[in-house]
Amino acid sequence: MANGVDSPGDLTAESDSDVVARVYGEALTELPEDLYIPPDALAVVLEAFEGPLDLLLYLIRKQNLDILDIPISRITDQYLAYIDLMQVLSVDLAAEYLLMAALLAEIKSRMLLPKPALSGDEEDDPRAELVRRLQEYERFKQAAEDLDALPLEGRDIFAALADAPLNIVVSEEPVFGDLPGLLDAMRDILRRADLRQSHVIASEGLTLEQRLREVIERLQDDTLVVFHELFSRQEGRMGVVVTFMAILELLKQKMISLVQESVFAPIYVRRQEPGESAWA
Amino acid sequence: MGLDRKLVRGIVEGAIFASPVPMPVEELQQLFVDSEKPGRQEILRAISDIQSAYADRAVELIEVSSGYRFQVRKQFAPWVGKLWEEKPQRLSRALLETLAIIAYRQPVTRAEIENIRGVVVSTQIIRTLLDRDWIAVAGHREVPGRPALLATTRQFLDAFSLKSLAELPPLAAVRDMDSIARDLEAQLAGAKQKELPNEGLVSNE
Amino acid sequence: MGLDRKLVRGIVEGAIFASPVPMPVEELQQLFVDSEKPGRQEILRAISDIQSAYADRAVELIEVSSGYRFQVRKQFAPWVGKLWEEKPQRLSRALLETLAIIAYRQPVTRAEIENIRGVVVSTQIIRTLLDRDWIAVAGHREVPGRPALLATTRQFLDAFSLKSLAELPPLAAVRDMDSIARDLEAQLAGAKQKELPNEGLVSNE
Repeated sequence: MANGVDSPGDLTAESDSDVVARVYGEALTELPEDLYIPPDALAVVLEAFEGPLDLLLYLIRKQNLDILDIPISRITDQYLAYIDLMQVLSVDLAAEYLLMAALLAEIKSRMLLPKPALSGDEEDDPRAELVRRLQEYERFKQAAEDLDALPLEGRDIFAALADAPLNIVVSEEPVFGDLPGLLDAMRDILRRADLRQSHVIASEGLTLEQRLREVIERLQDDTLVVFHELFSRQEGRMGVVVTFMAILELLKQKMISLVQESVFAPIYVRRQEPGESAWA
Repeated sequence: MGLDRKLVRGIVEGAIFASPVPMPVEELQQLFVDSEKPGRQEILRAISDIQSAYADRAVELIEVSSGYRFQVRKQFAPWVGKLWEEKPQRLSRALLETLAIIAYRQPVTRAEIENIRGVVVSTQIIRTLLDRDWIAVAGHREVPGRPALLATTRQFLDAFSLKSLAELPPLAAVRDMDSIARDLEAQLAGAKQKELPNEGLVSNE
Repeated sequence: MGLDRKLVRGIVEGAIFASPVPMPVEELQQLFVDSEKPGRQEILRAISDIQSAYADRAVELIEVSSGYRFQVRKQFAPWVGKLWEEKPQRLSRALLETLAIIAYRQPVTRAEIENIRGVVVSTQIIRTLLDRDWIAVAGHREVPGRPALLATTRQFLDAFSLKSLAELPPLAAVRDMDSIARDLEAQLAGAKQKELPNEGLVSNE
């Protein structure tokens, strides 16, 4: 951070650069006039910027400055003042803001030199590149606003639908998805739900295919297995769910069947005999 | 009582068209803020106005058990029905996820589905599922707005070749995946040591 | 040929209402058996008839990218939107900017988006856009890492009521870079008036 860069001899700095320089480094009780933002709203406002380019554009537009003619020293000081305030306020500051601060400080210091150190490599002028990026960003910022002004389905307009006529003859063919597709979707959902709960689950190597094989192997000897014995607590909820889905899948494929003596009696799983109903 | 008759009519008309499920009169009233909320009679008059206005149109506003909905007139069924016959389109991921949540968590409101998926569930998806008769409105949750409770149907089971699973406890028991998982875990905690000492299944470390 | 104008109109009207997705003219034609299939012009005439008939109604028939759909007129949004009050659909600036860059610069990589915005694009935003089917992976750039090329979809155009990308609001022009370069040059302390090479300064538009 180019802390407290002074700019007495700056070519483009206006008189208010003193003000900014003085306030910069001070506590936020003394906001510079040209920051215009009530202190209590500051954190909110700063968080509303979409990045360093957005903040720079704001500083430039706020003072009705031409983007092509940025008084780099003044803007740099103000930018640094904002960065400082953000840090004082513990606003979570993205690295890009600091990179921009460094870039601005570098441009400023180069412009303070009496003459260019080197001649003949003006295309390296970092200010030109900055102006190009600002312009480019501004175009898309505007485009985003234009997009937001369009009538958006679900916000400004709503699809108007009518139900199918009664007694419609819908094809009997089950052309649509199948059970595995449904289970896949469910698996994803649960996985996501687990992520959101930041619930750590060791689920490496836990695939439905593997579990299908394991369940089949388990039933190889045509034994009757108590339903809940197919589940392993150590695998956590994910393991439980995958096993459960494996069972559903095997049921669907009629490779296993379930046996239960009465409604609340234990459920047993056994290998399915051809022609049997899945529920005995 | 601020709103004029034409505006109320337009709002009622638009809302019934936009809602994926039939709209009861009380829910139509809920769309208005208190100061302008029309009375039941006013809503019914709007519905009657709309029904007359659509006398010549291809859709009609009808009342079913859970409310009012627009429906394509039966005489167009031979043509409109082809929309479904001739489209073996793939089911979108969003639709499948929505369906899975309804299947495993039923009955469930749209807000609850959105909560699980983390994104807005489009009206089209709900409507597609309703059109296919894979889901149906099973009632309303008794909270403000009385949101519809969605559940799967027998046709859903058929479409997914789950016919025989209709009566299977597992599918119904998954109503709460969390609790079934917890229950199983609890059961296993006690049962595991004695019953499954060295079983191959458990050795998935 | 056999069907009279009124019947064709009713079928078109009913089918567009019943379809959960916008209907293109060709698909409307597919609803009819060959012997009675109306021509494209006939379908368009029916659509135009329907549009006039609904001039006074709360819904309108409009064309979007993937076909025709009925939608509730915007003026009723404040009330009808309450059907989904739990989740008002407000798009964040970050999402809108990302979407705008993809829309105007497609196909584009995530790194290119970040370059323009000057900040990292969150995975959540890309996921949300993909989940809504507003963007899709259109391929991969053949550079190390083969980054995904993102592009907008038909559903994006549909969602924003656009028929094509050409209907997007025009992107603001960039001012002449040669003159910008000269201005800057003139301001550099001690710099001599000299023509800047275009390379590196001129934007790619």
